Amino acid sequence: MAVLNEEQEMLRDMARDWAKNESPVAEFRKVRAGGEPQAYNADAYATMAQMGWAGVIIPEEHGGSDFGFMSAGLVIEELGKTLTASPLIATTIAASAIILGGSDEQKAKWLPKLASGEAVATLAVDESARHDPSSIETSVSGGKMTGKKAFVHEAHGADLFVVAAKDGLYLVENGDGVSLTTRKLTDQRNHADIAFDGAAAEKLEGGGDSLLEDVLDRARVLTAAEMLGMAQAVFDTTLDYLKQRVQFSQVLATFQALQHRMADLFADLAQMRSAVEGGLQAIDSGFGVAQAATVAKAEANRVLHLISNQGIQLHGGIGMTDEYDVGFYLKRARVLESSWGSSSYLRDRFARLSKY
Amino acid sequence: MAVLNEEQEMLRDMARDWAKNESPVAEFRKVRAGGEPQAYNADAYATMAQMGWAGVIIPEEHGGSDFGFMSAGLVIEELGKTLTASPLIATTIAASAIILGGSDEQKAKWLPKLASGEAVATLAVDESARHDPSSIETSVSGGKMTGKKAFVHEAHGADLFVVAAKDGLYLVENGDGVSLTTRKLTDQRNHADIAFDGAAAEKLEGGGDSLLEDVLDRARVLTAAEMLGMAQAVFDTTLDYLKQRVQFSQVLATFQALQHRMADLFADLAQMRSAVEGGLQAIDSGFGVAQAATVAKAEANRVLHLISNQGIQLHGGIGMTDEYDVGFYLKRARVLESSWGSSSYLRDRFARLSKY
Amino acid sequence: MATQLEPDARADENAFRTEVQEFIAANFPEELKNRGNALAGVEGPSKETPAQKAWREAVGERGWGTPTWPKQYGGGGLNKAEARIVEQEFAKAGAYNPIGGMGVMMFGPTLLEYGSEEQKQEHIPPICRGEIRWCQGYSEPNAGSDLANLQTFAEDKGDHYLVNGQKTWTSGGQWADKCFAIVRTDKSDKHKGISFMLIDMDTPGVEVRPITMISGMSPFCETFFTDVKVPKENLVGEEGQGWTIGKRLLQHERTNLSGGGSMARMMGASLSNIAKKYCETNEDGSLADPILRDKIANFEIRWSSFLLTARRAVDESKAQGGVSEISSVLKKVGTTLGQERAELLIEIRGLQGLGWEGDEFSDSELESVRGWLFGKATTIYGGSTEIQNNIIAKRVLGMLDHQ
Amino acid sequence: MATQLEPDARADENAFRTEVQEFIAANFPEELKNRGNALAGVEGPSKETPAQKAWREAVGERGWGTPTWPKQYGGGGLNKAEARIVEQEFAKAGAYNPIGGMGVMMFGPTLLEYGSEEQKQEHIPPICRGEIRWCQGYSEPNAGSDLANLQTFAEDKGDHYLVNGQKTWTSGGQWADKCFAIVRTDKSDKHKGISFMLIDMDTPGVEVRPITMISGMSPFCETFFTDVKVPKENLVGEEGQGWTIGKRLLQHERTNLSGGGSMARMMGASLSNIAKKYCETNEDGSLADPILRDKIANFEIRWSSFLLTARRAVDESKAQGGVSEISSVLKKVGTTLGQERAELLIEIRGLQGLGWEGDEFSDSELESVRGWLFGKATTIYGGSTEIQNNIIAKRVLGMLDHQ
Repeated sequence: MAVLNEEQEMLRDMARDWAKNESPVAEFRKVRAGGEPQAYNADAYATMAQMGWAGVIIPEEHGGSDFGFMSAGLVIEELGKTLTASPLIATTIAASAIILGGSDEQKAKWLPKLASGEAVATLAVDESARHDPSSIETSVSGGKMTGKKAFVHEAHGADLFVVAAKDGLYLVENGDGVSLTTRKLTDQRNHADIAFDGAAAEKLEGGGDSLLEDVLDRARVLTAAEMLGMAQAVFDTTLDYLKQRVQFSQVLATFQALQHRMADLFADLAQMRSAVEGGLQAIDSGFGVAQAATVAKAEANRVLHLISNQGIQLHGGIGMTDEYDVGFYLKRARVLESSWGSSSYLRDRFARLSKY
Repeated sequence: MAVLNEEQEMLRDMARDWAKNESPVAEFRKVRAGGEPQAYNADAYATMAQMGWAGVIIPEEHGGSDFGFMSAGLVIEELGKTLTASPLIATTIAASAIILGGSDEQKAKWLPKLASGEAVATLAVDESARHDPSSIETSVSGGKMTGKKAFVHEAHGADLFVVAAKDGLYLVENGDGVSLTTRKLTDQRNHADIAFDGAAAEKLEGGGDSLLEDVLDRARVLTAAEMLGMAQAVFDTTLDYLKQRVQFSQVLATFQALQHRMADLFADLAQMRSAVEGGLQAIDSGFGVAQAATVAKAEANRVLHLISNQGIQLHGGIGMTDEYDVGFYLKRARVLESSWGSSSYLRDRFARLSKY
Repeated sequence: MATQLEPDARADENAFRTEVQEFIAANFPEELKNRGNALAGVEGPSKETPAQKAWREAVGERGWGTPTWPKQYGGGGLNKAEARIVEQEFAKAGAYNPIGGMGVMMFGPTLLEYGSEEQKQEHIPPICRGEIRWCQGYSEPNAGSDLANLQTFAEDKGDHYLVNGQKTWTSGGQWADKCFAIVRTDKSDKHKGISFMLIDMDTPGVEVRPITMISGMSPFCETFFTDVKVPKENLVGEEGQGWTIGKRLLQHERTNLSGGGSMARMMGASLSNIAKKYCETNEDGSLADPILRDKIANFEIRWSSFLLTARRAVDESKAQGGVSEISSVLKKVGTTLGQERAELLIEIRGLQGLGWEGDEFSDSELESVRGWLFGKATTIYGGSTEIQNNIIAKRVLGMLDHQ
Repeated sequence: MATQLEPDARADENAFRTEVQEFIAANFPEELKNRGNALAGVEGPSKETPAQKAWREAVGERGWGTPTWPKQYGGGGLNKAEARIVEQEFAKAGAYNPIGGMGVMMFGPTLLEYGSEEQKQEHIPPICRGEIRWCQGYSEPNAGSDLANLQTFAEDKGDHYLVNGQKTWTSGGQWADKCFAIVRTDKSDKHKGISFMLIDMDTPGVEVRPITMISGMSPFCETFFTDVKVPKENLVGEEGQGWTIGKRLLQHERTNLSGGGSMARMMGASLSNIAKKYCETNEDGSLADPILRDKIANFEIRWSSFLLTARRAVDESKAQGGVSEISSVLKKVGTTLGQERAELLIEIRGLQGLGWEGDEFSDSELESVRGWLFGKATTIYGGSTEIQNNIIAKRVLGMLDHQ
């Protein structure tokens, strides 16, 4: 992985320990068993915020640590490994929108609350089952928003929505004129359609013409970081399994056909990690963000798709059971692959950015 | 392979023996060393015609055996196995155009000569480096043809060209107003660009609106039959090699990673054979020809691409040498893949035929 | 029984076709028209309606649910041409074959080959009538694809065996009446120590525990045997012949899992038609997204080849009088294409194609998601793709193992 | 030699940059501007023009063709920052590094590590000046990827060895002055019986025979050794140490074959730019064929990741002070992508991209075809992809062999 500074290593190690000890997949099983539409443990999120994770990209003056996206990605990757359900990514994306496009007042009002975990926020852009920021019908007139958003991540429990309307991004607080319909997807996480019917909306005036795409690029890269953690976890678990499981009086790991398949996946995983870390670093450096973010999410889609399928296949029958964790990764994988740009959407975007 | 009748089995066995004994790849090496643009052995073609192979699809009344396309495909497959260079496919395609679209006079004039090998013919459709029958500029006015054709197979030595003009297919005899420019491709076979400058042209009036596509479908399927022979030969040679070659004190065929790769290729080859034979049978039955021909060539493209590459890889260094035959298949493979429709052309056509 | 049609076969055929049509007219309840066999789903049996029961009994009476099985054991006694007529006429009338399950697909054909006269008399007729549900006692937790490594032990106690051990992946174990199982009767020889026997699921000591799958369904069970008494007459074939019989049964399974027909049924509507509903189309009805269109065509071309391959395997086997070597690729290719189709379906529907529950998703959308997940098992069970590759490489291609 | 820049490093850097610029201005012949190193091609050496010779001698004199090698053996004695400045300034001026070949890429670094003082004094300076061409005597006809199975035997004759045997795949053997070879000095031990020695190609008994490749080129030879006398002082390291030294050299080879830099150079112009020349474009300059465009983007995205991976491997190795585990995937991924690119190029150009000879094809088209064919070797030589997979599985992933 990327070469880290000391701060980053500490942050990563802390997240790794916490995820492993306090938030293994068993914790998500509890959330799932609870059946709440919010589908995350609010106490756990409070703890995460206390550890500073909700403020990693938020400037110090607004209560964050301003460690940047590479650091945020490290935490998210570790949480992805154990499928920790939380509004951390959603809130971080929303915070980035406010940082890029918000007025001083908007920043002062929201960023400290987001950093402390007091408030949860999420980004709502797409209006259909497919990512398509070019076809937005939601509109705002006289400070009132009207429109529908589809499959919004972490919508239940959110205090604030960052919403794409025809003419830009708006802040909409949960309350009058906002109604949610739960959409229970195969990952059994927190998704909802949202109808805005005259909800009070306040525009993010800054950030220029590219604000929406800039925020979406951050969504792509942070989502790719979660996917990276997932892919790494499936790879590691599968490798362990192959080293233990005996068939035909032989440890599976000694079968050359499986060795070569794992070598292929290892190479793909290396490519994915390079792409995701490249995306995070591009945001921090401010150079080539659009291209790097597109590459990051495209590679995340491609490789996690492969690894999540192979994880099941290589585990054999046991991987097909609900009792075993590997299927959870498969289900979450497809939801993330379909969010913020499918592979063919991203290839089209890459070509567009490269002017061909 | 398809279940054959007795006639077909005899024909296939005869072609197999002849190709193996009289026309191994060494014969093509001689042709190549000769360096003639015609790039086939005319004596060998005369022998093939004597054996009746040039008349397999030609009605008995015109000197053929009327055995049909399945039978023609069997012969072509065997010749493909040894990379036999000849104008057999080109002439068969051209004959099919005359059978489908020719007047009684045209049939009587040409078919017996084509069946006996006295005349050689070929189809000229495309005008650029890519197959695109929808953009033809060649035109005929007052019985004189003007236009250019690109990369025409077996053009050198052809007595007759079946040429696509804007308004249909025409017969053009080699002679005044016809000039050839050799295009030496990587397969080192017989290809040329042709310029028609007032050449006498006689229209094929029959066959209806779909004549050009019907003839192209025959070209696709017969080309796919050659590709099938090539793929089978590369597969068989590679399998033999793996069973003989020892590395790390182990016969290569005993390495599981290579076993599984060969199993994959075997499955692909089975798919290719089904598709190609399906195309041949469809032409003989007259049902679903366009769809079946598209599937045949698409699968031939896909699988021969794979097998020709894997043939080299699995042979290792020796496969990279000119002394060894496997590279010849690779070079011929790409030329045939690019003729009468690349994979993406054929997928587009399949979707169009299926109305989506 | 004639396997080739006689000269006057066509007349006989027409007469038989009329007979089938009359049977359907007389017995098939209109309300069941164009509905599938409610009992065939992996979810297990739903309750039979009176109409369903009547139809099952009528077909079972004739033996037409198992049309080519011998008449003396309750089968239809039909030749293949006649069996095809039954199938065709059922399809035309929108009727389904109400007789199915593992008894029909795997166990019946195997028992007809290896069972004693008494066993056939006892077990085949109820299968033909759809009265008895069978499950398969093969896999064990520590054996995986290495089936012969089984540990469940049947101790010889004179007039009966005492069976102890655990099976897993028992399809429909929770609803089954009987189980055909392979068990160890001799610990000293891996393959020759295996015997094939029949176990009543209500024998004391048999306990089943459904396994929840990633699709949320529980079509399989873990089955525990604790001092289960199995009468000696329930042994099929000789003691020690279980591996041979068991493998033969797997061939029937493989044929059924990979056969073009059943795969095609699994596939449902064409992808392009579904895509037209979910995605933008041009004025001429073609799909507006060229990339998706290309992917669908790429899939459908290979699927066409697969159907041709399946048909060719049958033709070749018939012509050669043995199993065609390409039969070995059918399971591998068919299951892989099936999985690919399920993934494409998600791509076509976007997030709408990933629904788990709720009214915002149609039944067909929800079923597709379960099918996508459950379909991941198709390359694992019935001989995983890796096992298929080993079989192809070693048996078909002659690539022998390192000694 | 400083490996970290001192506080006043930037000033030094600027001074050095000026020095390089002045050197280029004084020595680089305008006529060579933006032309590659004529000697670097796999086709073998073309004749040097006077300008090329002058430029080679000027760079060789400074040692800047091998910038980080020690000054006392003719290298540049530069630190990495300085070496990068040389590279940058050469690139800016359209100048090339005229020093190259196997001596620079593989043999030099290995000899610097394992050679005796005398050997370094003798062999390194001519490499730095580009005067001597080395070839590699490794592969043998019956060894393939199993290098250690070599048979060429060097018999101890007191003051010299007598070498007999055959090597193959000797790159540029027909043009080489000297050969670094691994040979067997002890038949009783597979690995410990191997020694590393240097052989003059004009020694009596050395015979080379070029191998024609499928690309039509002959960059490799078979090399036959018949009673070839090799002086004892040409042994590198100890007798029996050849496997260790030989493997170390292969690491240098692998780094060079897979390094992002050299791969990127191999790649040439971007596929999308080429496609714009050969294929229809829309008004906005985008490619009109959406499928081709999607394929190119799919390739270029993975190629971007590969460049990032190559950079990451360097960063990690530096930070860890050892070889990063992802270095193991570079060769495999880079060569596969290179082959994929060549295939895409054919798709872009259609039949125009498959020319073998003739004026109707541009030089670049013809070169691409040869490159496509020759590129098939990249997944075979220098440790085939299969060998790389074995290495990754066993050494990196710890998937051990069946015992």
